[in-house]
Amino acid sequence: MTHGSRLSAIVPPLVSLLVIGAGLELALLATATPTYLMPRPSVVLSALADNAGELSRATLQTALAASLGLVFSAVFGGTIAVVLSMHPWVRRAFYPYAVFFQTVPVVAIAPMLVIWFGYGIRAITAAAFIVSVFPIIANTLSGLLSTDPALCDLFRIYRAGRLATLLKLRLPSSIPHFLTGLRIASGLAVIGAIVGEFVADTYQAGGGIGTAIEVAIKEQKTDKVFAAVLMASLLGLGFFALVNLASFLSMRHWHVSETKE
Amino acid sequence: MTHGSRLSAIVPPLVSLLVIGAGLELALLATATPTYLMPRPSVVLSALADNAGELSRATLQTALAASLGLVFSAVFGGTIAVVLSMHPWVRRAFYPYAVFFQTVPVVAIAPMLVIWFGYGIRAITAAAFIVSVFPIIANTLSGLLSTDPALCDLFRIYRAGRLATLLKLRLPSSIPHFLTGLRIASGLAVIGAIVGEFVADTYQAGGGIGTAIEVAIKEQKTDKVFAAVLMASLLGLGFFALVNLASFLSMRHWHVSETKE
Amino acid sequence: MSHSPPRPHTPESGIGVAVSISKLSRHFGGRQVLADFHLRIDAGEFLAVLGPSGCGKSTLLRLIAGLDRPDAGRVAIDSNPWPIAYVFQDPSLLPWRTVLHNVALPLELTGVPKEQRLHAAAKLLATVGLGEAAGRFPAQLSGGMRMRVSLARALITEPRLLLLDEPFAALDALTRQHLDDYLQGLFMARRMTVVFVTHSIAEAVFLADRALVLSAAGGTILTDRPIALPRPRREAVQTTVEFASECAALAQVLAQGHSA
Amino acid sequence: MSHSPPRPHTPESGIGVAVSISKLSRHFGGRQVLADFHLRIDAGEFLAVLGPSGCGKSTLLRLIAGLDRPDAGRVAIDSNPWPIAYVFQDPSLLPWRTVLHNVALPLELTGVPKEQRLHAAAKLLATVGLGEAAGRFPAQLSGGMRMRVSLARALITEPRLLLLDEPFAALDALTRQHLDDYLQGLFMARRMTVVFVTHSIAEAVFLADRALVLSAAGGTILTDRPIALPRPRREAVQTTVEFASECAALAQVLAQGHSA
Amino acid sequence: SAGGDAPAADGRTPVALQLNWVPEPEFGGYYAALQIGADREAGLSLDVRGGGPGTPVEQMVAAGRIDFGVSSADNVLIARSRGADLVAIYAVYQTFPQGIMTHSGRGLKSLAQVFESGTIAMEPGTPYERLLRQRFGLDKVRAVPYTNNLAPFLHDPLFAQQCFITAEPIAARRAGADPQVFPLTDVGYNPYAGVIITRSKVIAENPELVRSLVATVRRGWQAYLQDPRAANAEMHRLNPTMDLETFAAVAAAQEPLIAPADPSESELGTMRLERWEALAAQLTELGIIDRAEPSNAFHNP
Ligand SMILES: Nc1ncnc2c1ncn2[C@@H]1O[C@H](COP(=O)(O)OP(=O)(O)OP(=O)(O)O)[C@@H](O)[C@H]1O
Ligand SMILES: Nc1ncnc2c1ncn2[C@@H]1O[C@H](COP(=O)(O)OP(=O)(O)OP(=O)(O)O)[C@@H](O)[C@H]1O
Ligand SMILES: [Mg+2]
Ligand SMILES: [Mg+2]
Repeated sequence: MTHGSRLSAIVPPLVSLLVIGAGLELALLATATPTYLMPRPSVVLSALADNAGELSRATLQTALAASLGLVFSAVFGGTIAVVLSMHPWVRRAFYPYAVFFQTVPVVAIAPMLVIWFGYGIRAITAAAFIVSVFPIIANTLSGLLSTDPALCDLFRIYRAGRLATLLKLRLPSSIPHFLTGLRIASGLAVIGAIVGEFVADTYQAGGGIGTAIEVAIKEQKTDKVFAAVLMASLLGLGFFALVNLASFLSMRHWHVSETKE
Repeated sequence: MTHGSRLSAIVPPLVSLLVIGAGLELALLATATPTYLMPRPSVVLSALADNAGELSRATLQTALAASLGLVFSAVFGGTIAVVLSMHPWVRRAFYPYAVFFQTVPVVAIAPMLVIWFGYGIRAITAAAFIVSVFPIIANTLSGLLSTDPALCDLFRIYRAGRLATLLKLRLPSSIPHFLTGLRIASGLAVIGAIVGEFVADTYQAGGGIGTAIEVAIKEQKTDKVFAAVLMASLLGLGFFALVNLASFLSMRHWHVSETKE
Repeated sequence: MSHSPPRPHTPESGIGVAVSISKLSRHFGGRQVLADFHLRIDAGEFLAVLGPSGCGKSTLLRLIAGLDRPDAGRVAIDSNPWPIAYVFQDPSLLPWRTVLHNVALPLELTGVPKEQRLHAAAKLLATVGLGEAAGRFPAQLSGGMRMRVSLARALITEPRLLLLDEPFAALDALTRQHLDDYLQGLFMARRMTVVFVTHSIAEAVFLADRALVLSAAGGTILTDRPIALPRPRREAVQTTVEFASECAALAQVLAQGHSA
Repeated sequence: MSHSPPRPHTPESGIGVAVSISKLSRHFGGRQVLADFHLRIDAGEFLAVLGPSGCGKSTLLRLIAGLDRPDAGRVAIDSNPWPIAYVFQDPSLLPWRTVLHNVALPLELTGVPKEQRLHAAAKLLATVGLGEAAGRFPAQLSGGMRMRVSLARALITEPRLLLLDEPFAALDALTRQHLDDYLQGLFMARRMTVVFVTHSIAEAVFLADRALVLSAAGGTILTDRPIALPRPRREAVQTTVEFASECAALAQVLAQGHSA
Repeated sequence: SAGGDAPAADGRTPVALQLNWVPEPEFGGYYAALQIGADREAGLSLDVRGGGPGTPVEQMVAAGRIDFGVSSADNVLIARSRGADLVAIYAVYQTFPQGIMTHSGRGLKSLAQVFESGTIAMEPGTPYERLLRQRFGLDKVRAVPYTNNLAPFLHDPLFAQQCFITAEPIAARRAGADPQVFPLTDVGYNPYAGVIITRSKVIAENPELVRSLVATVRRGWQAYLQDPRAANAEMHRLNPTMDLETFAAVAAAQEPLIAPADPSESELGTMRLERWEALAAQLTELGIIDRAEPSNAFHNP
């Protein structure tokens, strides 16, 4: 990132937002698409404004569970990847279970979630975790397995223990992969929290984005559904931007993907 | 993979399966956990046997949609990553929309899915695609952006066009990243197809795994829910194994992650 | 190692291009690597560049090749220099291609039919002593072998401007001498323009029409010395007094550049 | 470049370890790189290894270091060789660490306190002429600078067994001479065991107690020749007749090894 | 007609009906109609399409992707207020089949008491959830989503949940619980359910088709009410997850809900304006819709 980059970071997305938004608005107007099928951006925005209080409260609630889930994913996913990286046999024996976690629909294990974790934020966090952990595992693992063999040799020469090799070599060199995993996981944590809310939200005093979506679907308020989805996306984008910032800060000196821009 | 590796590829997962399966069985027996919460592995297996015909038909149906979705994800995700890799501005302008796609719950856009793609396999494939495309984009993009700058210089020296550089340099060097994305996407395509079936399956004479899960949940047949989830996992594992095979075949000569084992 | 006989020597019809560098500046962070650098390289000239480690030789080559942009000044190349070839200081091979396909890459990029380019690559590989390694992947080569693959790749296009960044540093004396001879033969046959970065004074004197010595700091040209020895220079020239005196002269400037 | 004075010279109390290699074989695919290889390196001996590119020098070093497993035979090292140090043919620096922290890495791995190890690293960096580059990242260095960082890193642990794979190939003659001198000083002070792969015959004769020439094929030892020149050898020794005749003898064997 | 249905070979008019769940007793009449050939006799070729939990039936019908689907009266009024042109033409359940199920061990006497302690699982956003929330408040209970799954109910004696009064209590009892059911009609919420919907355009352009379909469906339901066994067997074949015993039990349980609420009403499936008006008033009062013309929302062909 060079000087004056703040502007160039803001302008392109704004321009594309305006162009795509306006294009969509016109297209939907031209085809006279009814709001109950797909609301125009302007309608979604006014729904967003009308429900600003409710939706921002919902977003905060979902944000909490999603970010907790994401943190757990980062920590446990990273740890699991480290364990899996230790030996091909460990990988063959246990990697398949990670796939199991990835392919299980949250509704199928909803009772277990709520009975083990209780209704509310804990179960929702667990859902966010389950949905978002696999990309962290897969990416970190592939990073750990791609460590430059010459550098591994160096550490072997100095009889670096497993832990030292891990901390000072394998983990740093898998940072780019880990961050890509985190980028994917950040959106998945949001969707995981939303799906978790579908099955475990305590909504007596409002609820999260998931509940807001459910309610809006039941009330057939498509504009509000999209407004809630938009909030979810903004949340995902927020996480995404944080990961990009972490990526820039941790790799600006040494990794092509950050030094080239 | 060395000679005799076939055995060593099979033994560890089998051993871990037996150990974990037996452990789970005993633990659930010991705690007298009711089947409606979590059925014992033996109960799940017998449910699997009892419903073998129905579940295998359901699995085939889901497999078709999931694999189509996965192929679309690979093709379009790869293409989108290529487009995004072209310039930081393109990335800033359009990467956020990929995040939008990732964070939108399938139920929220169910009407659009069904109305645009029709009921059945097309809408389900679309759901599998939407859910699984982001990891491909994120990983391939990070691979494309990590191309060795020395090799880029080489191609610049020879005035290689954008296309040639893409085909002969950037894409090959991002294969490991793409495959990691595909590994993540393979499980997500399965879950995407399942969620797609929740909203768009045409249940005529049996549906996909998603419908089987929903129906079994409603009928309080937890053992069958888990049997169906198991089939989904096996499907995910099948895709996963295919990706691993592709990874081995394409990188066995030159990439550490495949040459080391 | 076989020396395939290059085309007959016709100096006036050389393929080389002239390069004029004027007021060139390049800095990294606070370090001024090149400042107000002037240099003219004639068409069909063989220029050797010497200088202490880190003085800016590679930077200069990258600027000439257009791989790096100067902060000020410019590099002008008379007429179309294409194809340029560049042997980087690191071999930079595509790890997923065999040696043969790595060497054939430049021809592949210019659309030469497969059979033809693989044939050319195989011939060049034999020339650099790697005929048997054609089917191996870069990871299966020794350091010196990789450098030779990189050299073969550079030579496959018959470049008009050839930039070489210590191409023989990783090679033993004999292999090096063979390749020096081969390069000289090629040069005499084609009269391309060559910029040759080396740390070996003897090699510079053996090969070049002119040798440049850069200073450690600021990329100043300490000396710009024509090497008047007649071509073809045979291995034996290295034992002559003229050769020794050229070497001594350059060594002296280098020593002085080091302390600068 | 400053030469920090090494500890006083006590040859009998050297820290070097003896290495015995017997019946060592290593092949890659169908290529037998080393076959039934025998070699004994005495404690505190400086062994130079010469040989054509691709003959198996790096492979031998890796086997001695235990980084590669032989197909047959063994490498026995008397007493605990630790710390070993190895300068790889490629610099192999950690890209996310500054030069200073790269050099300090071996001490970090052995638990030396931060201040102490950074101090030692800074001193060594100054010795290899990179005092000013301490805060840079590897990607910001020239090729020769990277090799010097790698050398500094190897020397920071006071190794008992020092394996060097063409450490000075990317350096200009003067820097090279300075480092040769420094290495000799270090060797005389510590009497570690050194295995030094080089392509420079002169460098081998200048530094080594004994020089080995390997053949192009099969890793046979063509000659195993003690270099009897007295230490300390000064730069001037290179102009003596004894030096020249040692060089000539090795050159001749090398030439013969090439055709083998 | 939507769905791209080609006329059947024997000249019958193809017509598709989109369900919102897989074959179950709540759809028994449609399968019975097929079995007795009621569609054939009416000149139709009926295609009954199973659905899933998220099937967007209202939107599909409104958008013209399909002409007929299964919904409920409250959804019709809501959809109409959002601009969708939906009209109900037949109502299977004359009495609203949903309620709140609790454990009878709690000794609760009324719906009001359900909302005084424990946990209540409902689908948030449904009209009756709104109604109960407005009537009783959710401040003393924990409100959680209903996910079709009985496990939390079985696990927690203080758990209450919404239910199809024909289905879940049977399953709960079979799982060893002793459920107690408060029908939502207790609080005066009684919209038509199992309602067949179409667009007014279809009615205007093809009144004969609508009439034939309603006749077919009515004959099917009559047959199913008389003897559900054959249709149950067929549905069990299609949906083996539900066993025959359950089919029979649910069919029996739903019978009184399907029978005309008003004895003066002779025919199955007929709807009355007062009921629609009452519903419209309720929904408007709840703030779910802001306007309604209930007379346009249904059509008895
Ligand atoms: N990308 C970069 N960022 C910062 N500094 C750089 C960069 N590239 C080169 N430098 C600095 O520029 C100077 C010249 O580097 P260059 O690679 O041109 O040296 P060189 O003469 O080729 O040395 P060597 O003989 O060791 O290869 C060095 O001090 C180096 O640290
Ligand atoms: N991993 C490997 N796989 C296959 N072949 C290999 C491998 N490593 C080395 N070789 C082969 O072994 C031979 C010896 O390699 P080595 O690196 O030891 O040579 P060297 O003497 O160090 O050469 P140089 O002076 O060029 O560095 C070469 O022919 C090389 O191709
Ligand atoms: Mg350089
Ligand atoms: Mg080597």
